[in-house]
Amino acid sequence: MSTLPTEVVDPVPGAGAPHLPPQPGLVQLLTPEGQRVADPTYAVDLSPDELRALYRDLVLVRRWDTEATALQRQGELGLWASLLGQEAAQVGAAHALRPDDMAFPTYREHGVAWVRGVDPLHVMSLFRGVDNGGWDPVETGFNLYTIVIGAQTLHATGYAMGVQRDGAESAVLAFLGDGATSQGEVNEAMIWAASFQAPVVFFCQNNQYAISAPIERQSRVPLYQRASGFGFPGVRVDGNDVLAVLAVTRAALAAAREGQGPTFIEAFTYRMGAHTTSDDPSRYRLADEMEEWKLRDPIARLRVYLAHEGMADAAFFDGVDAEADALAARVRRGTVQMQPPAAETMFDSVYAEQTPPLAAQREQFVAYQASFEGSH
Amino acid sequence: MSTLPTEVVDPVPGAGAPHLPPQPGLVQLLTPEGQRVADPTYAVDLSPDELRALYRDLVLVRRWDTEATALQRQGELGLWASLLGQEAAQVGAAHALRPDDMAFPTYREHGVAWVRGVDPLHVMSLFRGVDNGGWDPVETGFNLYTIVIGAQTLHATGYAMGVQRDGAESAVLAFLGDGATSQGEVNEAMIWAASFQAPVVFFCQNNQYAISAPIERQSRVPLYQRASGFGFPGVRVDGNDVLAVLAVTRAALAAAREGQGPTFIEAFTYRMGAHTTSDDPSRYRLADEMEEWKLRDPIARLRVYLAHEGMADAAFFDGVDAEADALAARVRRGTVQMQPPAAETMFDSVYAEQTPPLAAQREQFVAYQASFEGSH
Amino acid sequence: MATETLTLGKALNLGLRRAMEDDPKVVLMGEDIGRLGGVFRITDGLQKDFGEARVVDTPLAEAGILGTAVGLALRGYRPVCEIQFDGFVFPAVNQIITQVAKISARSRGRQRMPVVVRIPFGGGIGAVEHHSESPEAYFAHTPGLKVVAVSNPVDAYWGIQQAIAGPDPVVFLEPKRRYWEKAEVDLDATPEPLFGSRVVRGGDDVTVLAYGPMVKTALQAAEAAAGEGRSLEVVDLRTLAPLDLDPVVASVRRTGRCVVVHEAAVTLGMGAEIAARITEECFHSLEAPVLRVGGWDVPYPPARMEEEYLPDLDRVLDAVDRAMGF
Amino acid sequence: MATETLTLGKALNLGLRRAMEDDPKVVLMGEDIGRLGGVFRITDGLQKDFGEARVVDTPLAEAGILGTAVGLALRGYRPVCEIQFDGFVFPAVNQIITQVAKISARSRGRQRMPVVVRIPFGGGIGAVEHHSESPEAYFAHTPGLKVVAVSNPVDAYWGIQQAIAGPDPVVFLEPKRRYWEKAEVDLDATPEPLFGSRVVRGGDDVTVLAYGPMVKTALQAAEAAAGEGRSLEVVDLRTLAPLDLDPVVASVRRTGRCVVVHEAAVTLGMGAEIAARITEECFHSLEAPVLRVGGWDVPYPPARMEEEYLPDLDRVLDAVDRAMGF
Ligand SMILES: Cc1ncc(C[n+]2csc(CCOP(=O)(O)OP(=O)(O)O)c2C)c(N)n1
Ligand SMILES: Cc1ncc(C[n+]2csc(CCOP(=O)(O)OP(=O)(O)O)c2C)c(N)n1
Ligand SMILES: [Mg+2]
Ligand SMILES: [Mg+2]
Repeated sequence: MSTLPTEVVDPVPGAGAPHLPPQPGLVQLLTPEGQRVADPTYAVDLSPDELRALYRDLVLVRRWDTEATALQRQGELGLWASLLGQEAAQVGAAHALRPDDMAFPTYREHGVAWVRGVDPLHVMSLFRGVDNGGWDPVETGFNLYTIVIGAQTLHATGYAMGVQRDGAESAVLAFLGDGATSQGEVNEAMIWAASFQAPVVFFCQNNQYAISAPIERQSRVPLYQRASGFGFPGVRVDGNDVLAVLAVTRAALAAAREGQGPTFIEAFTYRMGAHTTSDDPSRYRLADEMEEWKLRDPIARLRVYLAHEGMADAAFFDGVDAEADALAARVRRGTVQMQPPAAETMFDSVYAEQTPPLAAQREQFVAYQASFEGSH
Repeated sequence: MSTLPTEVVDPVPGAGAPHLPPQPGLVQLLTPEGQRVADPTYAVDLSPDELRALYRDLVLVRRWDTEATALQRQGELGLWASLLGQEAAQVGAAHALRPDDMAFPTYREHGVAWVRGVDPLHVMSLFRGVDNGGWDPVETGFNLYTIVIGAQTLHATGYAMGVQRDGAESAVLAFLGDGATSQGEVNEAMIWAASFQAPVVFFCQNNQYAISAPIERQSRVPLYQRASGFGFPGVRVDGNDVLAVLAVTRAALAAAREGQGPTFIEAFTYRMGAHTTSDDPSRYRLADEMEEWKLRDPIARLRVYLAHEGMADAAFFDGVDAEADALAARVRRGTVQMQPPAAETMFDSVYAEQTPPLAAQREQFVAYQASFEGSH
Repeated sequence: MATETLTLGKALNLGLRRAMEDDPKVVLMGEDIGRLGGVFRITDGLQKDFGEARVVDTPLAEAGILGTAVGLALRGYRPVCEIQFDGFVFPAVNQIITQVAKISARSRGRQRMPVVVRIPFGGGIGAVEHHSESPEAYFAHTPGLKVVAVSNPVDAYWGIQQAIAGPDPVVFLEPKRRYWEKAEVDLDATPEPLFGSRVVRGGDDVTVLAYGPMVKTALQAAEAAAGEGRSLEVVDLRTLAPLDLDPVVASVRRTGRCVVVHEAAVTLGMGAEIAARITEECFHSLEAPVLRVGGWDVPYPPARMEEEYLPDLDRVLDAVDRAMGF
Repeated sequence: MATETLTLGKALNLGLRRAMEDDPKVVLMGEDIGRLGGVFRITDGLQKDFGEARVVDTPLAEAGILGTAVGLALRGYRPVCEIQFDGFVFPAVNQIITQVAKISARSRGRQRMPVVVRIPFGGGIGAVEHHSESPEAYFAHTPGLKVVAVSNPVDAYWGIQQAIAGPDPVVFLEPKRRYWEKAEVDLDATPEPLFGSRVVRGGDDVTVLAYGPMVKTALQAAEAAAGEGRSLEVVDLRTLAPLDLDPVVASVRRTGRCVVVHEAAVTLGMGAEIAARITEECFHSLEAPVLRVGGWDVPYPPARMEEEYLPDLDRVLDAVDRAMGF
């Protein structure tokens, strides 16, 4: 056994041992300490109202997430995929979308769902096992969650090809994880997007892990560089900096709308929780790493900035916290009450035009179920 | 319908309108006019014998190819995938291999097969429909042809991971076409190769077309750049220059053997014939283009060079031509005589350990066939 | 009345053209379908007339074709994907099985998937590996898909239009070795429903079921059997999911014997499902078990052995004999 | 004699360990199988003991796992691939169907494919979409593959070792909801052959066939039926390709009635093939058609509806009643 370099790989800057100073090439507009900094390429100019709105969304989605994790522990959800630590990446990206744009999430974009106006209970119903997400993708501009890793990136690209054909000035935002970048379909999506110059932006939350696999297993070079091989720009942004994420995503979506084709955004962030509630991250990562990332918290820095700049006072912060608690209470109340639809509905939307054999199966099912009525 | 840029794409340098002067970034050691030139990075120092051997192989595989096309027209083959125009890419790459290296071809690498010592009749048997290629992959270091586009690139990568595990100092050469670069599996192969630093070299013959699809449909940027997105080097070589191909491939294989991981080689060439004998290229490409590429013929330039340098005389060239005719005659003779094996053998190598139901099917088949004996 | 003599391939071409004229949302996608008109020329001339936005020459990746088709469908388009050969559908199987087939149910009907996947299928053309496969059972086993296999120019012409106009995903199987067979097609007729089987020859002794390329084979067998005084009823199944077995059940109740023919491997081929269902429905009428004539359970062999692999007239008659002898 | 009480999951873990000890060419590959030990911990501790070269945490792509496994096999290794959940095998289906299954035949036996594809399969664990699928029929329909579905710790322990030691590709299906069920395993016994079915409970009235997770359900049904004076013979099929129907035929010739149970969609599920074959073999002994109890022909529903989707004791008994009532 000579040269088996399975773990001896080039460090991805900032992945293995994250340090507080931002990486070169990392777009940042708000430091972990809450300082506004300038970037040569990207800028945002937000009103205090807009900044407070961002803060509010960050806090609310985190509170919802915490409640969901608790509900799972209490047996009210089958599973929960926490967004903890990725709030800024999601809220920032979602705020860059216009109403007519379309987002294609994975299974973790609760923060995007929130900003798009999806009722949290529709997300909860999926994780409770009641349905696969009950929101309206057209009304919200937010597609259903896709669990098969990467499949949605092709959907997003095809949808963007439809936007082109409609002559519309909309753009499409495709979410994916760092692990997903290894799927063939994701690479095909980038090839398609490049070939047709489709108005789609690939938004990759590099949260450093695909379950237990560290980013180094998927790529030896920073992920954002992948795009150049396909002939379009890639950019790495501090995923815990909501302002930078918003700026970078806005620019990319604008370019897409203007016919300049796709962009790949790597939002450099960290999954502070487990992969899902079924996971045990202590088996594959060190507590130290988490401690370092805690210092880069996406909410704390905005809070410091707002407070420091006098754009928000204690009353505001308390108000948001109260709102968050109310949201959590509503989520809890709604979740525990959710019941699955009548079982026979599983036959009803398999096809738009029901088939005779399936209609017959449905009848058989209903008759069979009825045979138990009163008996047990 | 606003911005539908399906054909309005950035020119891939040299693809749409090839011109004789080499492209910047294109490794070349022998110009189309037969002049030896130097490259800052790549060199070969070949003896006259070696140069003559290259020439001989180029001529022989072209002659075989011509004969095969003729045999197909005469109904002796079901199909033929011509290598016309790609002789230098294939012969050059194959000469870079050591006996213990392994090559994974597509369905067009007859030139590589030849250099690896595969009997041309074994290739013919596949296209005649007698078998799927009867050569021994282990003995020849040349895997069977793979028709599902791109599948072999993963096999090559896995094989290279086996080489690593064996502690062997061999390398693997994975052939693929320009069209294949769009397949998800091919991109996965590159991701794997990079992740494990596997000793595999991806040798892409960019012959400008995937059947009718011009290279611009697959990529807006030169293909060799794909590799950098995955974190390993890519290089573009004049695929019609057998010396440059040999030099570049040798260097890449050496790097792989030394544990430096994969390289992607784009051999910039042209498919002078149809995609296969079933194809009608007049539907999608202009005669002009072919005329330009004729001036870059891979054989003519080596012949000019050999003659000019006094390394070969008329007797040598005549000898090679005679050898080529003899080869063609042997190929023809062998091909027209080839018969398929007994039909019941189709049951025999589905499994290494035959299953009882399939053994029973075989018996049934044999009995059924026997029932006709004497009757028709 | 416009009646034309068309090959099956040309009937598909005209059907596609008409579907594109009828609905501007119809978009064709595939490898080499534009400038080349497809390797079988089924899309010949369509890119010239409808433009590159509606007849899309794609990059070389089947998952990409199907995955982007899903996205186009979500945007309100009706993508018609061509898979160049049966054996190359497998890279797209993930999108077909986990996405195309499930999205309607996943969204509880909010999102529909009017995607058609055209696949030239089956053997008999002397091709190299992967060009002669019969993958229908994979799709017919997948809830959420509809699967159609046409056998003649009339069904080809109407079927492709019906499949495209319908709201559900359809895997549309084209019997490639019959692309050049001709028939009269009334271009203004009222078509039969897409999802129905049809008795194509009446008979009393044995019911023979086939679809796609094997319908012709079954009819030839019936002709030959008639010469020997045996009367076969032949049913063209036409649709494999949903299966329309009503005419078959009626027939088998009468004949008491049934033979199913297909090129796909016999194990878990369509014949398995049909045998199970027919036996359940016709248990007391059956004089013999439903017998299956299919490809052997081996990978499709090299071209010069395919004649021994494929069901032919003789193998159908052999099964008929066995059914009669039970 | 070393007899241990093992869960099915632990039995697999020990079986893998033993296979790796026995043959240094055995390499495990998959997502999260190393440091994490797999999401079900089936490979727990193996990377620590055998190293990263033999227990490979792969990038996240199933085609990549299977495709590189083919290459490793060609180099003389015996790759054992873990697919994290049943619903994620589809990206690998192209490699499995067009390569793994065909390479032995393609090379006329020169190249063998000793590749094992481990798939935790089936529902009943309250999971989200794509985590409860039963894809066995896709593989059993594919010539060149062998398909095994274990139901208990003993078969798990031996079966995985036999599958790995064998020369052919095996899709090895693990009943994920039974991972935590326990049994005594004699670690030194001589195992039964891998490719054989087994009568696990004798009975006279109806033969009930099951495999994987449904064996337990069938046994529960038999127990319940016994309480009502009805005697069910239960056969654990164990192997789905090749199917070993000899014990089943013997049983059905005696009972005259047969019910097949699986979670997969009933249409073209294993039950279809079994019904067709059993009917052919036992035609004159059958008192009723072979009846199938399977998943409904719908995409696997959300977790809180799965109880109504999955065959259970009652549905098995219902089919038994119908078989008796014919
Ligand atoms: C095709 C497929 N394979 C495997 C899985 C199982 N799985 C679920 S999430 C996950 C890791 C995804 O990692 P990443 O893309 O980085 O996203 P993250 O979970 O970190 O947000 C895996 C392997 C899946 N859902 N789909
Ligand atoms: C998966 C798959 N899809 C489609 C095909 C049909 N097909 C055969 S060759 C070919 C074009 C390949 O182009 P390229 O990779 O450039 O290789 P070339 O033929 O030019 O050598 C296509 C589409 C195939 N063999 N496999
Ligand atoms: Mg991740
Ligand atoms: Mg090409």
